[in-house]
Amino acid sequence: MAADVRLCTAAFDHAAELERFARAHQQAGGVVSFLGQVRADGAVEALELQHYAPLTLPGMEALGAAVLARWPLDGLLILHRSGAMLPGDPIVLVAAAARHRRDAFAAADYAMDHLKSESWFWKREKAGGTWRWVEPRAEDYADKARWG
Amino acid sequence: MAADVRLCTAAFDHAAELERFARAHQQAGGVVSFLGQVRADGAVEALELQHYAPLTLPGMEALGAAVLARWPLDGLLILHRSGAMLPGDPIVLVAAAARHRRDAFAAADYAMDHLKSESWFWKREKAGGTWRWVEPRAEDYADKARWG
Amino acid sequence: MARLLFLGKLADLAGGAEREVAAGPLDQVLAALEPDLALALLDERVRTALNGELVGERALVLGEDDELAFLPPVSGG
Amino acid sequence: MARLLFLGKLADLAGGAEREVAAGPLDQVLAALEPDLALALLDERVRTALNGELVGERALVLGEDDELAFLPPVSGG
Repeated sequence: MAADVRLCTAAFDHAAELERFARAHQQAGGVVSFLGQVRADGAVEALELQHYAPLTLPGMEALGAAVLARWPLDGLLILHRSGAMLPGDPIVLVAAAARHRRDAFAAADYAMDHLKSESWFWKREKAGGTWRWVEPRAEDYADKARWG
Repeated sequence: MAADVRLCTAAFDHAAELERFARAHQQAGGVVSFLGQVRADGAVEALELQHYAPLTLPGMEALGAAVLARWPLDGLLILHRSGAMLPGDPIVLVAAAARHRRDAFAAADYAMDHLKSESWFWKREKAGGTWRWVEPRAEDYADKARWG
Repeated sequence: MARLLFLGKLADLAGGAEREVAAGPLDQVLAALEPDLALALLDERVRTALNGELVGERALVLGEDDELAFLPPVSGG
Repeated sequence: MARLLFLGKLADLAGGAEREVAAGPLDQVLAALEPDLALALLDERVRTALNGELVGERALVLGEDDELAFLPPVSGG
């Protein structure tokens, strides 16, 4: 079983994707998902993610393979946007289907920690009419370090 | 903010529920969900969950309040089926929306551990034409004990 | 009369989800049941709820129209 | 000619996402850039990829049509 890993350059429908994923893995008792969306908190007006084609998708695919090697999953989905987004738009969707709940939680958690700190994306936010590049946070590295 | 906690006596549309939840909490950057579905692995033909009205929903509501008290969440959804289900049917959907990803993961994980081991549901499965009550597993108690 | 409710597998053992019994002390009520059912109800892992409220005490007296539910270990999700 | 690619905030500093440069040793290429840009590119947290493959070595010689990408710390998800 291979992971379903996609770099999306246009908006994706997270509910439809998750519905399809859960339906495709009905032999799994549990599906854990993480949806990251552009915060609609009034502060950020737009968000843009940049990727580097030769590295970004191959890196996501390698992450998918690493997650599948580490936990016994029935299915793994990793979708990540690139390009311009507005508040409320989905940025990332990770879903793990497993017979055992704990495996699905750990796999989704691990995938997110590594997407955040290791994937080849660069993010900038527009606030008050001004674009600003988002620096990686120490927290992101710490999250990843939990996995040894 | 109160948790959205429901005891469902008929099938629910997990994708539509999650879509609505994510849309209602767009100020949160992250939404973690757990979907439990009746395993379509060929072994189980049907599943039935029984509840005890005076305790079951109040217990789920108390769990929702406990989760909200423990993590800074923007939203919490807890849906649990009662009644007869077929393979592939959703049993439980938990979703937590938070500004910080780790809070959402921990809250959903905690809610599931406690739903499994503490909520007032009794489950039986039909396999080979015979109904059998499902006994709680030692693993379920161990999962809950992780939270101290 | 009072009513006993049997949840989960206890209903199979009792041959039904509920049973009317004469009001009175619980130990007398149990003594009037089939011995294997009474034994199962006395299992320390079986919780009880009187009129919808959990009760820890087994030295109960069931009044008229009281409802006592027997709750075996749960298995949800 | 060779091509330099600037990802993320490095593109703002360079005034564009890419730049044509004369082929040759990387240190000479960098020496011909604006000093603040060259300094930013030499930051140890900036990784490099030559023709789409990560390279650890900075003592590169850029050949004709080579593409060297400068990758600052990532911030995804």
